[in-house]
Amino acid sequence: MKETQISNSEKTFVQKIIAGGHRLDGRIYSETRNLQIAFGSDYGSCMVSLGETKVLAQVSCEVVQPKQIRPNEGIIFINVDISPMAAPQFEANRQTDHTVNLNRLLEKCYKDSKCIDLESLCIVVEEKVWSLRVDVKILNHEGNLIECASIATLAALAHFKRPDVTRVGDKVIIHSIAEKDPIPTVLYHYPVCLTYAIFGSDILLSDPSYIEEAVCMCTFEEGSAGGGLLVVGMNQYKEPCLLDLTGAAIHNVNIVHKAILSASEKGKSVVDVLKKAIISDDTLRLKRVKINYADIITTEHKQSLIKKDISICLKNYNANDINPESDVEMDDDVQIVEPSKYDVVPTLPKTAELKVKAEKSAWIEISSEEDD
Amino acid sequence: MSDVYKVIHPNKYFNDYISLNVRPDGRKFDEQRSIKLNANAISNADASALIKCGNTTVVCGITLELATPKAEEPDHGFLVTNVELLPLCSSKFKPGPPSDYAQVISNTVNDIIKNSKCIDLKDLCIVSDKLAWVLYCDMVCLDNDGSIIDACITTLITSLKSLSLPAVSFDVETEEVKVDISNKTLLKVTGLPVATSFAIYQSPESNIVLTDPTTFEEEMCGGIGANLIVCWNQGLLCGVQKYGGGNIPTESQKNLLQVAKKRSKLVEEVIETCLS
Amino acid sequence: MSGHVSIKLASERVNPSVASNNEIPRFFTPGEVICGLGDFMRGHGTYLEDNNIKSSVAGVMQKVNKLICVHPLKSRYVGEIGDVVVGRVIEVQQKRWKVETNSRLDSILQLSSVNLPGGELRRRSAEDEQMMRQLLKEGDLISAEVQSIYSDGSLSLHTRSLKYGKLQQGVMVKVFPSLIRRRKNHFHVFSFGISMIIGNNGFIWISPIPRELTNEERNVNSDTSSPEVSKHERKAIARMKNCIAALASSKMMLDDNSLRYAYEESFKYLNVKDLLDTEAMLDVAFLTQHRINDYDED
Amino acid sequence: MVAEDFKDFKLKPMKCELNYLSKSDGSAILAQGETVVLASVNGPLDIKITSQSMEKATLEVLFSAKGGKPNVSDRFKESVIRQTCETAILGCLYPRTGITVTIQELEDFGGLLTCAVNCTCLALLNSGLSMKHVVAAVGCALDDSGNLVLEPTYDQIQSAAATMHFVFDSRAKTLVTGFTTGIFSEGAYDEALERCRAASDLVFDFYREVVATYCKVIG
Amino acid sequence: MPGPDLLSSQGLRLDGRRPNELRRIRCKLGVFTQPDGSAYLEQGNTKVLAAVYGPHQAAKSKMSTEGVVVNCQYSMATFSTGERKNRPRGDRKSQEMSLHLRQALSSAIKTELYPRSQIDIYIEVLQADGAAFCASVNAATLALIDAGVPLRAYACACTSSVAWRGSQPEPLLDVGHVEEAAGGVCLTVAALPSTGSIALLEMSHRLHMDYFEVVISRAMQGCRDIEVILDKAVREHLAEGWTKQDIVTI
Repeated sequence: MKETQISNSEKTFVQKIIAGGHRLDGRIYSETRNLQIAFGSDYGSCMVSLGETKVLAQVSCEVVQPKQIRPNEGIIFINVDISPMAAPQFEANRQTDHTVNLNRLLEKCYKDSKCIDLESLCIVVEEKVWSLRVDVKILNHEGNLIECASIATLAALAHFKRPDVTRVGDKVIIHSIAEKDPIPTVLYHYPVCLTYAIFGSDILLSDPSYIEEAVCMCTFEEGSAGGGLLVVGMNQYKEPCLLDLTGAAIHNVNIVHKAILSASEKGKSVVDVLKKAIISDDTLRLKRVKINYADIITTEHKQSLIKKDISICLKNYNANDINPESDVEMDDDVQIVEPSKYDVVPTLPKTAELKVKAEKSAWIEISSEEDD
Repeated sequence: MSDVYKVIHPNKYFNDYISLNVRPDGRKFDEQRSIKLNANAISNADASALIKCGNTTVVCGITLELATPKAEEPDHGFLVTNVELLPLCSSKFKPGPPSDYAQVISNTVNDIIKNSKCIDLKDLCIVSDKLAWVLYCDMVCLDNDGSIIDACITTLITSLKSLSLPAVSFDVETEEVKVDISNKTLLKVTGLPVATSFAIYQSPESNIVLTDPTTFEEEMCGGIGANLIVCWNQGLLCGVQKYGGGNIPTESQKNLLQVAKKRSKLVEEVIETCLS
Repeated sequence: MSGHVSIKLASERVNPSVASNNEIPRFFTPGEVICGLGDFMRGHGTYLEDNNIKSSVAGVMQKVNKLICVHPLKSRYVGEIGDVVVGRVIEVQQKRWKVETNSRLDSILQLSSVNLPGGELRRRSAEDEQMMRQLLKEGDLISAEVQSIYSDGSLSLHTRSLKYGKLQQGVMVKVFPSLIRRRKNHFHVFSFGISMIIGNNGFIWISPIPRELTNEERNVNSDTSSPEVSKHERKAIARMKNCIAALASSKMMLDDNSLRYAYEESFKYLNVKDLLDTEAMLDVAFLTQHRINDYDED
Repeated sequence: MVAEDFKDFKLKPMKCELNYLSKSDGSAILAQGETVVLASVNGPLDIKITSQSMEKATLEVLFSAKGGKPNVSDRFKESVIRQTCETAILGCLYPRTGITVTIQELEDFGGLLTCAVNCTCLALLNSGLSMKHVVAAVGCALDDSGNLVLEPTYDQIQSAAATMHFVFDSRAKTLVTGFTTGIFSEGAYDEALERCRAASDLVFDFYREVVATYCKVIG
Repeated sequence: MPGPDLLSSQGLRLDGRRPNELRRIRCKLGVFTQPDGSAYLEQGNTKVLAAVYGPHQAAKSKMSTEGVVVNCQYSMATFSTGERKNRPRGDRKSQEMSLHLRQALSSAIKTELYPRSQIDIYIEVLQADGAAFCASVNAATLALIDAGVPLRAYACACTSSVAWRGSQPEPLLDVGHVEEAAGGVCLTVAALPSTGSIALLEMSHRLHMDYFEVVISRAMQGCRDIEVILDKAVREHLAEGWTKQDIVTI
């Protein structure tokens, strides 16, 4: 399905109310939507929702041979998948400009900014290193995918723990989580991508929704300045580490400074929320509380239903008890059966044929009439 | 004349036959096609077999290779099965990477072999964590006329049963591998899984089950994916699979299993005769 | 193989420019302010920003009364009504052909703007619609005139004159459209045995002079078989083609005069293929420029 | 039959939320015990001409595992769910359109495929597509000692001699889809089939209650 | 934070440039006859070819009634980097570069003039020695001018980084390959210098926000310098190719 274009009336309406200092959902310019982080039962699995935008991230690891240029560094691979689940206009298994852009932004934010201690992922130099794979799945696209996906990626990476290994001679033993406590990944800093929608020459909207994104990317009537999306990657030390601009050109450098200033505040608060979530998750896990995505479904939501104990009274059955008897039955069956109407004939050496016995083919005549 | 009828009104054409209690190729509903099985059809391969079930023709070749076992399972060898549906066997297949359909067939064949536990992967290991056999079992469909999974399983099992592994000596110190081709031992194959396909035709009155369907019959019954596949392994079931399609009438359920069981006995006999 | 091979270093490349007698004018580059808005009107190649007219292409400015335009050195063909163009049919559609004319959008030739066989005025029937492909099919070359320009900038062509229509035998040469000098007449017949259509869109068609056919011959040979082209004619066509290439590489304006001069000057080189040499090309262009200058002075 | 005592079986606790995703035409998140699946349905909508069918809607099913590279077993799951749903959806009402079902695994503690089938069915209900009947999937395992276990847990599956999964339709409770792993006797198969058929009633009841809650919210 | 010394004690960079010095830029317009416009550009040892086709009829699937469709393809020759590049185009990085090129050039091209049309811009990096993307933007601008495509202004791109002189930041202009590999911050700005607007911003590695100001202004200065160089080249090209045309000039 093609992406539905935004209607002209929506466009002008949104432009007008934004110029008037309001937003469609009642937020102020610098306000973000509600951020929620939920963790799954595995380490390195999390679902982040930013308003209605939902992203699932999962980190998995395996032992591989390192790249020749960097023999003592682990490998990190980020893969973003936008399936039709996110919104109907996306096609499955297709690399679109959108996917490529999102993927590259995350790679730049987490791979190129060197926030992960790759050297700690090395097991044996030039032979064995850990390769981390982050799978980011977009579940629902209600605008600002980048911010949501980046928080999900960071949360998954920070939450992830890899199995411990010990080296015995030239052998490497990978311990399961039950055997030895897994090891968390070392992160030097926590960068997050924050999106700003630029309207006109000096309005910056934090965390734009789907419609705001669409409106600001539209071409404006001639004369008035077009808008764009500015993505700022910012860590908790107020260091920008990624910048990306899509849409029309920025006319005023100040807007970039304004965005960076705002991002430095927001970046820190997001990282704080994230760290808190991880700590509380860790303490729960220490208390052997089972964490599961099933917890997302709560009775607080009006459209959810929870059934605890569903029991059914059924006949008990044990195969061993009945087997001998049923075997006998079956044997009886076999004996009753009339002799097989098929013949097995060895024709050539190493060849066998299964044929219908000649006298059994009375019906063939009927069908041959039909065929003619 | 009947050919034209078949093309223009395939549903009606088929229904006409079914209402007369006969199938377009003259078989009864529960009758199977004749089978021709030949072992060692391809001498290059380490083991091979060719089967013709009616028009469906599948050839299976096994090639042996040595490899290092996976770190997680150091004393397991590998059994790699792959079904190839080339464009030559049916107009429905296009050249290029395997289609979803071919992947599903491969997966089903692989599952049946795994479930039947007829090969113990530990038998394929030579030295733990160092050396193990890899059995590449490639099944190529030459002519696709229905019930392809049955044919695949039978060729595969026949090939496996005729496969013998050469003796291998492994020097732990030098890691040198010596293969002695003159000294071969037969691979241990326990059990003998035989798959039987059924197509379920939803006629206006009731659902009719057809044994060993042809491609045309499969199409009339909702595509190959909708087949019921029953797999017997020497008196025990090792797989009953059915994905969508017509519903099985509860009363014929039991009967179906018996038909499959009888057929499995016959096929077993065919395989034994072929290999003896 | 005993061919003539010439290998040159990149640094020894021949500079193809030919000094002309006029001075270098004032150039404008994109984003440059031309003048304040005043009461000027902005034309092609300019735009308005901050109450200034700015250039949007690199080239020279032209002022016609209050209209200010900037003409780039080269660009795609921008059609004007009445232009003669040579084009290639790329698609046969319902009641119209799509024609490639080096313009930024495909040009359109309506079924209603062609002369149907026989030439007499008659109603276009449904049969004619089905016959369209017999008239002109994909890949055919045609000469036509720009009839009108649609609002989106694509050109509507017509061939309702005997001089336009399908082209039969000959060679097409492509040059940048800005090198074509606008003339009253773009159909030329040269005394040395070739006829040319210098399309305003930069497509130049060179063909042998069509022999006058008697009516009977026309009926017999009607577009099924084409008359044979003599070797002499073929040579002349090839020479003219090389002359065009020579002038175009030196960025000289093309019209019947400059081409005739170039053709005549090119006889300095006896073999046609000698003209492929860069030095020879420059030489021909240079000599041609001289003759033009002489002519201008007269 | 010799051992004829009755016993209470427990189905895993089920939790469900409809309309979990705002952009899809229908969506559901379903937890059966610790196994959690999210499904979304989009359609019927316009699709490429090449994949259009004149007779019925083209059903496309995508299964996405939690992480790692896509592999053959994902294709297999897609094929199972597609075949199953095709029997349930009245596709002939929507010719020349496409219906896309996307399934995301969230947690797998056994019975992933049955949970996915049930979740898809709920998402289809939520999307408002016309259906012939609904379907319910139930799985059971045969443990080492020959006991049948309904809705086995992760550990039970690991140690089971065989597992069997069945999908039934809601009208006649006939078998729509079935698949098994491991080796088992004919008797065990028949018994498991009947057992699961009985248990499927509970799943259908759950569907009814979910839709009832949903209707209350919608008004 | 400071990596290896990018500045010598005399305040010179690894390749002997001053911090605010660009590498030598050499360029030529109209290098090919087939495309509507083409250009070759050298920035230090980074060598780039650009070709422009169009505006021509847009493919039906892409056609837009709002303006011209800008289609870019960025490709790096297999021999352009130290290690052989296996996929010259189509990998994620090249695809990203293609997207960025489009982003940088779309704001310069007067797209609204040509609805239903398409402009194809092909870039081939022959040798990559740092700032290949910037060289590509600059070359593409020249090729567009050669093709006579109306532009708002020159689109110029430049990179800047930062080195430390004691604790004082010293922004570096036009980052070379060695400096890029040293792992400092690298800010790429594509701007329309004559209007002062920024068409593209890109950044890798991290930098404290306090120093951002100086680095971006150095990059903007670089863009302005490049515009002067490009403008000179365009004027030379015009003078060379100028012959008497039908146009009355003033």
